[in-house]
Amino acid sequence: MPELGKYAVHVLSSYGLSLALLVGIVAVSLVRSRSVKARLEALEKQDG
Amino acid sequence: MSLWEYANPKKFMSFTAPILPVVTVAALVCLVSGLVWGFFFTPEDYRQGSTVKIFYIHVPSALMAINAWFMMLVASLIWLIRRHHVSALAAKAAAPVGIVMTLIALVTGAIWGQPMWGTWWAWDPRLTSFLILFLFYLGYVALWAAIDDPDTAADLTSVLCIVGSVFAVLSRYAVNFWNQGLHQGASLSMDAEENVADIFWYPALVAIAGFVLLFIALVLLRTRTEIRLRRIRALETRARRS
Amino acid sequence: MIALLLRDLRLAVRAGGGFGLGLAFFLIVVVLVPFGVGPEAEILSRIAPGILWVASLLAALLSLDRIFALDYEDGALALIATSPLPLEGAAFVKALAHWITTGLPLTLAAPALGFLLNLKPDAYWFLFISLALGTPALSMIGTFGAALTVGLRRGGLLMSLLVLPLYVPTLIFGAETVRRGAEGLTTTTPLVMVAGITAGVFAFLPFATAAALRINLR
Amino acid sequence: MGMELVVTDLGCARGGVPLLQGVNFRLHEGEALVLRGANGIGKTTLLRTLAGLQPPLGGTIDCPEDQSAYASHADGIKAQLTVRENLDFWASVHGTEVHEGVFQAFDLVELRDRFAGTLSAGQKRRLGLARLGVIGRKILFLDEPTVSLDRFSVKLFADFLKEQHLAKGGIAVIATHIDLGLEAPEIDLEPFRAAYDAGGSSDEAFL
Repeated sequence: MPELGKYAVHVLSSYGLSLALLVGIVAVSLVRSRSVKARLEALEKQDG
Repeated sequence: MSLWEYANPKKFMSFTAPILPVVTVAALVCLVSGLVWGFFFTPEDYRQGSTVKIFYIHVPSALMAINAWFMMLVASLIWLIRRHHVSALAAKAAAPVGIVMTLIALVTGAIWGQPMWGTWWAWDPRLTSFLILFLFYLGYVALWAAIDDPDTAADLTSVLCIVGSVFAVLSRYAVNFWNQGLHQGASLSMDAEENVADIFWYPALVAIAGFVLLFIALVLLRTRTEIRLRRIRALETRARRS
Repeated sequence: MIALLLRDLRLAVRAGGGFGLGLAFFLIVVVLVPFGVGPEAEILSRIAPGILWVASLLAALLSLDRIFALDYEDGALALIATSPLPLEGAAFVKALAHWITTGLPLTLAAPALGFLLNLKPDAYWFLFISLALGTPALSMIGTFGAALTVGLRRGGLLMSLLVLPLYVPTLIFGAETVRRGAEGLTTTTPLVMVAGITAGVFAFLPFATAAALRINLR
Repeated sequence: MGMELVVTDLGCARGGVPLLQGVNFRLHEGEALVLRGANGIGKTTLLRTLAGLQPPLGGTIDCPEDQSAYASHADGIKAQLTVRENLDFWASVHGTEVHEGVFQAFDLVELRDRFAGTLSAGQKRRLGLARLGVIGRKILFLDEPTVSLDRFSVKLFADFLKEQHLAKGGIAVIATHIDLGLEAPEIDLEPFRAAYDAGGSSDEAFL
């Protein structure tokens, strides 16, 4: 672990928050994509 | 096969299906390597100490926040002129990603500036302009949500995006005028790299590539979802009418 | 075009409380501030330019969603769209009517309210000038926002969210003009910017407003 | 060859869903056309497309520039203005004058200075139709003009249409359920109903 000195809180918090936000948007997008894909396949099966 | 062929939703779906995983992997590789390299293997900056490491997230996200809006502007123009559904849906898909990028830029910018400014939020012109950009994004997403008919929604949001872009640029300079800069200046503007030594530079480029690729992957994923949603709506309408 | 302007002004006077509504709201906001901020003259006089400008912003915003909503519901908008009156002209006239009923009285009354906030003596002139040049832009931008959200459910709330960010440049330069005027500094740059924004807004936004109206009338 | 309205192979949609397609008709001066068809088939949508309020899905509309007017259920009357002020407004927007005859033609003489808000539904309807008499437009697109009108007023309107409008070379396309006593040809829109998978809908690209 690199020596972060007195600003360790700053660096870790900004990295942590940013990664959390990134993981958040990725997760939301993936979940939404999967549920919509399932809905579409169900509709197409029923339709087809 | 001209570029406009890919504006056809079905072709777009088949074309992007193989691309999405590739872009996603590339994004992860660049992101991880860029951030790890920047976080672990760069010396401290003699003035700012370790906070300079925040640079590897703040600059890429700030760049993406602005370019996301620019991409939405281009997509809106394409929709208004060529009436290609995919570009309208791509703009709709990109907005939330733009919001996240703006939030990251705001958070990291505020934290990075705390030691210098002594407060967790300072009305620094560059940070404030991201706050304003955040408001523009909110308005854009809210307008999409408020309209049922997809075509009307695409038209109105495109008009808002075009008008909003002019005012965003205007606000950028108004904010500058309003509070003389506290910020470190364009720490990575392509031409003036005066205050960032080379060794900081390379990981930053990799991190930027990572953010750009991540943005593209997310937009492709979300656009495909939007296209599927439209297809569901179309199938349901047709079923109801037949 | 003039007919539409006269009709709107007559309607505003007869139905919408006319000139008083925006003015009353402006007065209330300005009077409320000292209760919130405290009566120290020193503080009030420093924030007076900002308060007066933000209050005029909110007063303009208040009466915006009625601009097109009434005409949309009773079908007048569709009839205007099919009349020889171009929608761009109608948009311009609607903004002008809104300015006359809210922006103008605001500009005239603001200096009087400056006293409540202990505004510095030499700032009054700049307050008047900046509002006179800036409030028309508020009306035109607001008219664009109203056109975007006409016919939408909860359009009024959404419109405020869309319009307020667009107000930022005018607010910054307007308030800055008054602040510099108060300190006796040169105010040419911000004042020129306020006027420039208003000119630009009236040159371009009628077309965007008309486009939004056509889309919503479809 | 006088002014005429020519509609060729017109298609129109509502909310991105095609309603009608392949509509053809030609109207010369002095001719009217009555649209018949079940509710929701697209009479209003067709009239709005003809009036230019919405773009057609397909086909062409040859209509003389700035000569058409549209009138629908919502007649754009302002309650806070008097009957005269309402008519004056529309007259000045169209650059015409409000001549005395209009008040007689629509039995509004004694209502002249009454606020429109105080009028009954039928009176308000007559005021809405009086607008057509004032603006002097040659081609009228009328959507259910006689709704909430009593028999006497219907006759009033039919007379206006025949003598003031058609006789003077006007053209009218009217969607209505009642017989206006015009010998105008009728067109049933049923055969022009768009097939449920008709092309051109905004969803087409996604199906």
